[in-house]
Amino acid sequence: MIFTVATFAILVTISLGLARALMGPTVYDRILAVNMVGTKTVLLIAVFAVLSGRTNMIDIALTYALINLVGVVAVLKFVEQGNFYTDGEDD
Amino acid sequence: MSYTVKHNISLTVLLFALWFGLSGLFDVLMLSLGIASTLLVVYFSYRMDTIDRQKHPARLTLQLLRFWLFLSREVISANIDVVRRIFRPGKNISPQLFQLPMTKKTDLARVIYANSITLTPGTVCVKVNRKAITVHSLSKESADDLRSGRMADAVPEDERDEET
Amino acid sequence: MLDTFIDITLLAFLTITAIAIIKVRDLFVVIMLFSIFSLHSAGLFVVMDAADVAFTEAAVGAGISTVLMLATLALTKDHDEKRPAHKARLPLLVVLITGAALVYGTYDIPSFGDPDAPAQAHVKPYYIEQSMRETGVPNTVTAVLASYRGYDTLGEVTVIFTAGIGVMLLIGGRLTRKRDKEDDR
Amino acid sequence: MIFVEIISWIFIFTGALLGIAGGIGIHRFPDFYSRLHAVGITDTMCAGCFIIGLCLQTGFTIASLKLLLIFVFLFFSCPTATHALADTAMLSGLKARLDKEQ
Repeated sequence: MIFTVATFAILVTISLGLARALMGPTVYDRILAVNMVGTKTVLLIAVFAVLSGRTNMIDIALTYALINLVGVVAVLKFVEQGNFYTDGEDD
Repeated sequence: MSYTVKHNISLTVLLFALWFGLSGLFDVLMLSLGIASTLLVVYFSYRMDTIDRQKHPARLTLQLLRFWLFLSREVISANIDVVRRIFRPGKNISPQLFQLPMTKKTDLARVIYANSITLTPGTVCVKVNRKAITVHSLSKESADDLRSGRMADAVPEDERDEET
Repeated sequence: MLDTFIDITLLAFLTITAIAIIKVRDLFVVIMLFSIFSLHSAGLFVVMDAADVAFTEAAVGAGISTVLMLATLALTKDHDEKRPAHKARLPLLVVLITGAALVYGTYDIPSFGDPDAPAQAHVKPYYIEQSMRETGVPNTVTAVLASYRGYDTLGEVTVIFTAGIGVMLLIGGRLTRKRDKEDDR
Repeated sequence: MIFVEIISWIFIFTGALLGIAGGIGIHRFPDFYSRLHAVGITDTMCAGCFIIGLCLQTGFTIASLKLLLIFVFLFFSCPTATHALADTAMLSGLKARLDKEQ
């Protein structure tokens, strides 16, 4: 029961984030939304794993949380190099 | 016993504990494979020279625990504040962009300070260097709270580490 | 019931994301949307109980390939996709026909989790019963991949390794040369 | 046991509400920099409440250890990502919409 509520809430949040990712208006809004969707997906997988009793599935959420870190480091590296993104607003 | 040796040992123990916590396997073959991979990773990190570069903040453990308690309280109250601002109708935010003096002397303390500012919703560290931190805050109240220096005082710092 | 609901919602998200990927011209945004796409797929695989595929999708799809595409973007100058000069009518037709054929093909596939399906009938009971005793690996899929089909997997890994070395020689060489030039200045 | 169950329900429910609040926040706030704060909610307390609630559900097992590890990783990577994003946006010259009466 509570898991249904939790799953539903996470899906609603993901859809709100997805809407922001599609609407923009700036590139940074989109990246922000993607970040949020990423965190929420980790939580969704964790909730689903505990809900269905297949706790092995938590490993996937863990992997993604770690990969997230790698992704952040990659983004940071490009920020440091300065050739990552230099325009202001798009659309 | 030199600093490097001590550090290698603590890294080995930590990595093996992590491996064991993630796998939870007891049989001999798997345990020996786990030990082998742990040692391999320690050897690699030794070869890659990462061990000496980063100081292990072991001396700060107790202070860090106290700081985490402080930080979680801050995070919770900041969360409640931001949620209130989201649902308050009309003009609900007064965004500010301001500079804070950097009072920390070591890299580690600077990182902890900037990260805790970002971690509390309502304030985001936009730029950080040796002299100052530029912060964007959602409201005047949280900006004033940061200016009062409560957060800066709470961040633990080991003065014995060399200044950078 | 809840599974079906999550499936449908995630599939809807996938469709929306895919359409957005086609529409958006900014390549950086496209990469970000690709990573969302991979994440939703990983979620779908989890719901369908395919842990190993979900693992690969989360690590390779959302992680490594995003990083690689970002790296490619950093090496190139143009961050905007150019509008195609002509409408792609013929490719669309080919894609539609292929898609229709694939959908038609699904009617012959046994339904999800059907115990009488050929895939469940032949070697699978043997693997499920014997793999733990014969190989000592707790996960049956891993046992099949790394033990029963060990040589096959070794071949695959060799191919990927070779490809990786090739890419590193091509791109890595360029990166070092660029850095050397900056040092000279 | 029912006591633990109820506490974990409260935590998960709070997390769910906070998640939706953050989701609404990124649509209600007017510019990029203020939206960062709304995402901050979903990254910190929402994730924290969910993880604590799930840990109470699984009890003291390897699963709860893994959940706590997820929490730790998120706690370190999220602020770093937020800061990197804000820094890049500022570098690229994206202006923040500030309060006029300061």
